[in-house]
Amino acid sequence: MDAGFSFSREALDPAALARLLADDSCGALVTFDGRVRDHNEGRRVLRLEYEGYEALAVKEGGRVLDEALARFAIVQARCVHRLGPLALGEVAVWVGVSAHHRGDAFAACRYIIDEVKDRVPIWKKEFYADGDSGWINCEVRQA
Amino acid sequence: MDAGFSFSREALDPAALARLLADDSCGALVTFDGRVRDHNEGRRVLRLEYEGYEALAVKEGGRVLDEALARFAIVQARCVHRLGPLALGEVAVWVGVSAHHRGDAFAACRYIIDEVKDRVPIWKKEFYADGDSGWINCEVRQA
Amino acid sequence: MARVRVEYFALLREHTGRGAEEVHTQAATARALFSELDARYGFPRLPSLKLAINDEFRDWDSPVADGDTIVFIPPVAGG
Amino acid sequence: MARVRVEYFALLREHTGRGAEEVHTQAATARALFSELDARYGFPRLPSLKLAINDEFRDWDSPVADGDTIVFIPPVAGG
Repeated sequence: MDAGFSFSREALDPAALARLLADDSCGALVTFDGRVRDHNEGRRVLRLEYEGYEALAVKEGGRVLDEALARFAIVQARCVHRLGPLALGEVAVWVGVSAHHRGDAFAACRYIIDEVKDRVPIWKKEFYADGDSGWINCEVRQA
Repeated sequence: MDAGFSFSREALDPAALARLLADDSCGALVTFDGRVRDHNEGRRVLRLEYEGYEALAVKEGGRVLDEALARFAIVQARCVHRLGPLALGEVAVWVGVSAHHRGDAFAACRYIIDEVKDRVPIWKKEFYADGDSGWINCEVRQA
Repeated sequence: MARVRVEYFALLREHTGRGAEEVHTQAATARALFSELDARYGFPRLPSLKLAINDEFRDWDSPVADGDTIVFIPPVAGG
Repeated sequence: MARVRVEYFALLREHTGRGAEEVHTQAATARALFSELDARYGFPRLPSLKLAINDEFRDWDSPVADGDTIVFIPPVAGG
């Protein structure tokens, strides 16, 4: 498993990922799992698919992690995002941060997931119970 | 495993604990592992021991979790603390919070660990490389 | 006349029915290239659209050169 | 005269050499009970000390009654 930001087409193993961040100097490990929810904006979700522009996403995800390492007093940070079809309850994205102290670990973990969601070219298509489907954030809202 | 706050005299299994919080309605799981560090205030730590006033600690820890459930829009929260001797790198305390959205999961997880450290009657004795040992926070500082 | 590779992701991939194509274009900028392709495909309206050239984010006034790989980036939704 | 159980944790346990003891006391309050025991043991100075009676936090002016369990709580350090 490479450090930094990476993609996986198979189920994530948060425990194995967390072990990669363990270090006897670190008192704090904060992790975030983003899971596939059974609903979104009132619609029942059955499954979803992630698609990534991998070449740019890995670069941009790596920049997010570098920024976190520069801004916060943390030791290691890692983010893995799933691609392809996912079932309800599966872990879609995992972020882990180790640090000497918990304040920086919490702040950096939050920073990373916020920036990844905002900047990294990954798209999510949800499939609903009513047979409809849609690419999230790509609908033009009616005024 | 009981919900809420509990103690363990054996190694914690964060993956198994996290599974207890999984729920298809929850998009976010934030966890905190507090680990035994190899240093504290410039001294090299070899191992440590935790002692708890269990009857009151379980009540007070449970109140912390209830407060988190009341203050934040979260679904489940759990905290387990080790007792007895621990080696470097072992997980001393684990907090996990599931929620529909990540903001509340992060805030609640941070709240729980901060309050547990501040209020729950648990004591830590560190054993140092120089042969000395001490109960943390119990030294009277010289002015 | 430049020969560029255009890659499509997510709903643009579904709309065009292809993941990538080679395009011969007179367009001097990415914006002009997008207009050309929009005239051909009638792209869906999006709340926002970003651009990458050769796997880096670029602005829409960037020049398009022979051999470039161009990606139009719909709003992202990781996590 | 009340008969109470006093429990000791962490450095108070080490200092007294016991985890608990039965104490016969004339003390009306927890504060007075602590002073009695401090006179016997010479407790170490602590940055702060809290009190529990019957497994609940109480203030130092709380009365001490026959059958109570009393715990003096040194500064905590979980996590």
